[in-house]
Amino acid sequence: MTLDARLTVQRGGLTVAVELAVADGEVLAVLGPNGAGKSTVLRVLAGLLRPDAGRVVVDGDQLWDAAGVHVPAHRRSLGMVFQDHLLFPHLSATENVAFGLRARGMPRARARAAAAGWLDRVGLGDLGERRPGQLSGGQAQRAALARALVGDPRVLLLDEPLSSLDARTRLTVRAELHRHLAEYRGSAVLVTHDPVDAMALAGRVLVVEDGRIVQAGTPAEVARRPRTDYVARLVGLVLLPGTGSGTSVALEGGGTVAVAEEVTGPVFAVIRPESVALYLERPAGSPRNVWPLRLVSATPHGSVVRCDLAGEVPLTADVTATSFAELGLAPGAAVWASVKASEVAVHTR
Amino acid sequence: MTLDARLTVQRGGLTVAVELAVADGEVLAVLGPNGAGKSTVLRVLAGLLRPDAGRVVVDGDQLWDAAGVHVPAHRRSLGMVFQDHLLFPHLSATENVAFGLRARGMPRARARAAAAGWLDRVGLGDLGERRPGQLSGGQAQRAALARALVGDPRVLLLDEPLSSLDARTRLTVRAELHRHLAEYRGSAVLVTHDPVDAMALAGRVLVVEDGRIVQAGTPAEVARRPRTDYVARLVGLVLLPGTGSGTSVALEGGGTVAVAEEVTGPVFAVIRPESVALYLERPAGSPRNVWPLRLVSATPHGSVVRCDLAGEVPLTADVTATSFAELGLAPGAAVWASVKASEVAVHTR
Amino acid sequence: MRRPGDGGVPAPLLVPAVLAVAFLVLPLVGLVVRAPWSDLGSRLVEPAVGQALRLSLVAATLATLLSLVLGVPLAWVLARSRMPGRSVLRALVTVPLVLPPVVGGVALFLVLGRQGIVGSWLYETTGYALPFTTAAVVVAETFVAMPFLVISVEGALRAADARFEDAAATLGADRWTTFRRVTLPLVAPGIAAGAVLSWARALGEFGATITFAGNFPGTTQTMPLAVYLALQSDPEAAIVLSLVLLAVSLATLLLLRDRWLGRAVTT
Amino acid sequence: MRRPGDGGVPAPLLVPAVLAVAFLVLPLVGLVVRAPWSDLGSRLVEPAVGQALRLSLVAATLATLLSLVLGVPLAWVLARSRMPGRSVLRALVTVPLVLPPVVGGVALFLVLGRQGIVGSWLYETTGYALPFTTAAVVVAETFVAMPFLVISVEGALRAADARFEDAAATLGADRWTTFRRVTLPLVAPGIAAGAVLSWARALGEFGATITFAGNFPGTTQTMPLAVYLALQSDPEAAIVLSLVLLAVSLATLLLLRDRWLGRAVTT
Amino acid sequence: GTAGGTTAPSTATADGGPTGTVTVFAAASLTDVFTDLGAALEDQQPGLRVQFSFAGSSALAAQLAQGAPADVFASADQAQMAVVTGAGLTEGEPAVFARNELEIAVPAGNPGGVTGLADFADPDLTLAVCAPSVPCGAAAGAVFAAAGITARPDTEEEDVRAALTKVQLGEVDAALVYATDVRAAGDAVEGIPFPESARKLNEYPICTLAAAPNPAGAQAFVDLVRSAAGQRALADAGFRTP
Ligand SMILES: Nc1ncnc2c1ncn2[C@@H]1O[C@H](COP(=O)(O)OP(=O)(O)OP(=O)(O)O)[C@@H](O)[C@H]1O
Ligand SMILES: Nc1ncnc2c1ncn2[C@@H]1O[C@H](COP(=O)(O)OP(=O)(O)OP(=O)(O)O)[C@@H](O)[C@H]1O
Ligand SMILES: [Mg+2]
Ligand SMILES: [Mg+2]
Repeated sequence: MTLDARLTVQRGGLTVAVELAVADGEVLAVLGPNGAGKSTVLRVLAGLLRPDAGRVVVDGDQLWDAAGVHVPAHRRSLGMVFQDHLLFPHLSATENVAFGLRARGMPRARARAAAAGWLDRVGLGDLGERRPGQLSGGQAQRAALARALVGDPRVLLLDEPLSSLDARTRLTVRAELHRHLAEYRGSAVLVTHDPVDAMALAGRVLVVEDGRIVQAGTPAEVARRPRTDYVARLVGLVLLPGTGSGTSVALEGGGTVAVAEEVTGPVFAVIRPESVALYLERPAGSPRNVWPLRLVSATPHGSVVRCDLAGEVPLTADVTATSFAELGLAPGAAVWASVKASEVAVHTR
Repeated sequence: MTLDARLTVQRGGLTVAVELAVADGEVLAVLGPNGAGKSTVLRVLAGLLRPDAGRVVVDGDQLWDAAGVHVPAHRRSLGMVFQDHLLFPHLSATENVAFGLRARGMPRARARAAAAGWLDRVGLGDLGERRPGQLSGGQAQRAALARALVGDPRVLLLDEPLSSLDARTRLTVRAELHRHLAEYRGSAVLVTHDPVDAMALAGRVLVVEDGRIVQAGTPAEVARRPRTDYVARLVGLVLLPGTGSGTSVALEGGGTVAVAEEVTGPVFAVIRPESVALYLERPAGSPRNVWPLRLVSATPHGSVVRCDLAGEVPLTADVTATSFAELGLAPGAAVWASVKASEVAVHTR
Repeated sequence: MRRPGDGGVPAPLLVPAVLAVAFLVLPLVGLVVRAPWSDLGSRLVEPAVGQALRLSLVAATLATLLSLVLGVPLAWVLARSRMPGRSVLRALVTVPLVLPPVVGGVALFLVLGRQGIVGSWLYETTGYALPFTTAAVVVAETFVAMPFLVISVEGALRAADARFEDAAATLGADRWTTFRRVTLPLVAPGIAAGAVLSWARALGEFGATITFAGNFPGTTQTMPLAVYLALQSDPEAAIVLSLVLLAVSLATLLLLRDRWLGRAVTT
Repeated sequence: MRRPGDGGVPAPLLVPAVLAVAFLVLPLVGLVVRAPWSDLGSRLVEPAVGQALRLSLVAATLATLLSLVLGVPLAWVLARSRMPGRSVLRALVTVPLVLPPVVGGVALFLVLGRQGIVGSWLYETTGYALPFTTAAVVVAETFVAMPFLVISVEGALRAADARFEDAAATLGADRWTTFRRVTLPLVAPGIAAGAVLSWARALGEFGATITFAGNFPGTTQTMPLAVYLALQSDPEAAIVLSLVLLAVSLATLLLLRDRWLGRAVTT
Repeated sequence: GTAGGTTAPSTATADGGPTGTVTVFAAASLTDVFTDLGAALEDQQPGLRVQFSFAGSSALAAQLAQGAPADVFASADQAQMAVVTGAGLTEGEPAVFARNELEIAVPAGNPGGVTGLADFADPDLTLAVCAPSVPCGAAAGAVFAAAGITARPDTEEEDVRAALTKVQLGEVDAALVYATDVRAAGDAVEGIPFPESARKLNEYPICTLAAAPNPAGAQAFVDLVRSAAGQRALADAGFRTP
């Protein structure tokens, strides 16, 4: 079943104007900074918020249009995870999950059995009788996810469904969700801040910033050619917009980057943090890109340390824990960063 | 100011029994799976939940003990971020942040100015007049963080304060929090599911599972020598408990692992996912550890693909996206995994 | 969850609360002290008293049920729908509270009496006249008591978090299902409060009942009517009767509320 | 936020709601239709009517304020504290609702009369006697109206999310500050509802007032008392007076509630 | 202080007339007549103000027992006056100043076709009488007993007015009320006198009170009520005068 929407809606000063299409069985991840309008878009798709203009079509059925068509939420066949769960406080976890089935007419016993099954799948098998107030944050979020998934709805709208899960549970629940979505025949929209979720679960990614779509494509495409700083950082790259001429790019923020190929016009220079080397003194060697920078923060990240650097060309460098220790760097320290021209990818803006 | 607590509390079938001490200016990260009792511990420290036994001492002041001492929450000088924010719905963001200052007697104008300053620091400078209902999830979480930090309390209790933030905001807010905590002279307890948060912010880590402490130490120690599967996965390692004899470890789950050094007795064999190589056919070569496994799921993770493998020895392998593509693996496929014995770390249980 | 520090009621709340209790309870104590207790036994066995008491309880309970059935939906419409003229409607519904009950009884005659707008039609087609029947007692009490229910349930609905209703809608629940399975349980304490108010008001109802239903022992004479008449001839007897009414309602409330509220949600 | 589908009130709610409105409003329409409108002008200029109306409004408003000051803290204690015997207290507080108002007036004499428990002491030390003064009107109305406030505010408090109070405590707010700055605003709609109920009940109060405060034009004669007297001689005039009372309270409610509720929280 | 300026000192003017305020507690059924008489007295005695508190006789009796600041009490029956006298609150002997007799009240046009007291035994008619515990009910009981009729009323009203209201609205076919009430009710009600009514007359006693703040004014009002002018006014209102 296809979800096809174009919507404009005013939200506290922000204009959210988004167009999206999700094919049968497809999962669309919506990424974007806080306050970009992601939840707003989901509310419109759910029919909980009327847009100012546009249309929402599912499977050819007009659900909303500016001419006055409005199919209310309860007739849209939805499964929705709200960012703040909104589990019914007076019902047990099982009753919460069974609610949608009961509302759609399933007999009580069958609904409870289905609910119990889903609670099991998200690892809450033995907490079915608990009220939401008696669940931990992560448990509540999983119950909310089970509640959204159980009814086999036409459209799934998941607003950060995994954000409160611990690392291990997140893996298993994500795998469970992956399995479910792989077989799922409706359209799914997943809002997340975790690029791993997006890559693992979604076939296509939409990046929303300030209410507008800034990039769309497969996760791999978006990761390879980020078009905004937000996306670049999300996938762990450094994005430097500038103007190419010959084998150098004059950056918008000042400074230049040497690149391997000839480029002209507006481009993005993309640098992988792994390719950035750090020195305490100015290195003498082949790399043509050498900048004096300042260490802002250093956070261990598995076996590497991610160093945020500020200066003429803001960079992020990943260095191994060992070499980081050898450099003896503290936040605020002055360092030299170098990147080989051949390690700088360039794509046109 | 020192926080020193030992507490036992019954919580819906789970017994939470935890002992912790946080020195002046120290930040203690509490990690653990969902439902482990992390929020419960914070509630007890805050004085919102009375334990069944134990004591809570701050700076030598008895705040709670079994003999009947109970200093109520409002006299404990706290700053607390709740997992579900609990911003006052009838107050604007600024008023929410100023609330604690006002309650402690600061004049209105000064309190509002201080609140505005903190809102600025978490990037909400222009949303001060909004009600919580008009903020996005991540904006609300930042307002809650500002509300907890503003008063310079003796004890900071932060329950997943960054979980709803987008990647970029998370960086800047984490840096802001880091800056604040570095200068902070009280005791801070930070509950988080993100090891990066823990590593970046905390000097010491406490891992809680099923209501009990399973590991404690500096982030580096914990990361190097995980003692439970949860911790190992958290830091991206595979942990295999077994019994050593000679240069081989008989695993508890079955199978053996060859190691480089001689070991005896109960040990953990620790394998880094990067050190696991995958083959479509049984490799003939030096690695002594070769197992036939099945691919459960594969998720891209930056430039590598993380493969979850099931079989006699459950492993996680990180392979480059290129080689993963060359292998042409799909979930469910049979693969061979090999690990060099010298890549297997061993530490005693 | 145990909530600490609960013993400690802050003085600015405790002092007025104690005053309020004194103000509301001391007069009752005065009545109890002054009552001619020696008469009590003989009075309680009077069949008329038993009749009046039974009728009062039955009629007040029926009136409360009727108020619930009609009033809760009305409260919902006032709190949730976007009908134009809602605020006028809300005020109109409150206004019967202000009506002197005797005038209320007259107003009921004008609609439901033998010559009333609806009543005359009923009388002509079926020969049934509502006034001076037990049903009339229920109607009069409902008329007086329902506004209390409507206003307090509406207040509860306004205070309730409407986002849960959104969540129910996304789960396929139409507004009626949402109302039954989400809204209603969430505002249960408010409904309980409203029902208690209505019941108590109905139980104490005097003016509209005596006007619209009259006063006939066994059919329409409720306790307040019996008390009023006793006041004319034997004020001490009236006090005893009042205390009987008080005691019975106290017992009922204690039994009922704890059971009801026990079931209500505690988030 | 606009909430869609709002026009659509489900039939199982709409039908009883319409019935409820008909039931509550039709009698008023009946009164309006039957009223001798030609008299209205001459009646309104009678100074006694103006006096009674003014007194009614002033006394009911004072009684509501007094009920708020005393009753909201009591409701808080009933809903939030862990005092033993709370449920008995709650029932005791409800019971004055059941008391026939005339008996309530007698009970007030027993406490506040010149020979009453408190009143005699007051009279002996200061020479002040409360009954038959305007203050007595306020006291009688408060006695009758306060339980409505207490019960409905308590319901609202029970329904409110107590976790916000936890949050306030972690921010250093003691229970009193928390009450003022968090609890109170959160239950504002419930308090508004309770205040409306009390005000309306006080405005319509008759039995306790005429007993405890007497019926002196200008000092203690409120509109319901004037209506009562009019009923003795000229029932049509009584209807006109009632309608005047209705119109004034309707106007007041329309003005007040919209302003008050406009300020209340919408989560 | 107490209400209505009743504590104002009562003095006598040079010509001996009373001044100040006189407070009269009177049965509600006397509202119109007494209001007129009060105005008349104020005209006669320029220094005097007459203030009324009208309510049910029993409520007034209860208020007097609680020390209500009154000068005169006019009751609608002997029983409530007896309560006040019994408590030692009166000054001197109460005097009966008016009587009232029962009459059958029917809605205009007499739709029930009521002709006399005997119709009160008809179960098909909707009938109202007063409750036995209130004066008019006691009178009705006496009258029925005298006539040998077993009444079958549908409602026993708490006072005459309540019964009369139902007649005015056409909701009962007949009610047994006082003649004065039929008179006051105007065109909507027709009265049917019946011979047995004389068997039981209701008596209205009046008395000054022992604690009267203004005894002189009190006496002046009582005198006026009992004067020829006062009795005429009462007769005009339908009362029988003693
Ligand atoms: N009820 C509302 N009234 C006014 N403005 C609102 C309301 N809800 C949200 N907003 C504003 O609209 C913008 C978009 O909000 P939205 O909740 O869609 O963001 P989001 O992309 O979901 O962010 P997050 O990642 O933080 O959840 C934000 O700037 C927010 O402050
Ligand atoms: N009010 C309650 N009554 C009963 N049990 C509760 C209550 N609150 C939490 N629990 C249970 O206590 C355990 C610990 O809960 P807690 O909220 O402390 O977990 P947590 O470690 O914070 O988890 P999460 O990471 O999901 O937030 C959980 O199993 C939970 O179900
Ligand atoms: Mg959001
Ligand atoms: Mg938690």
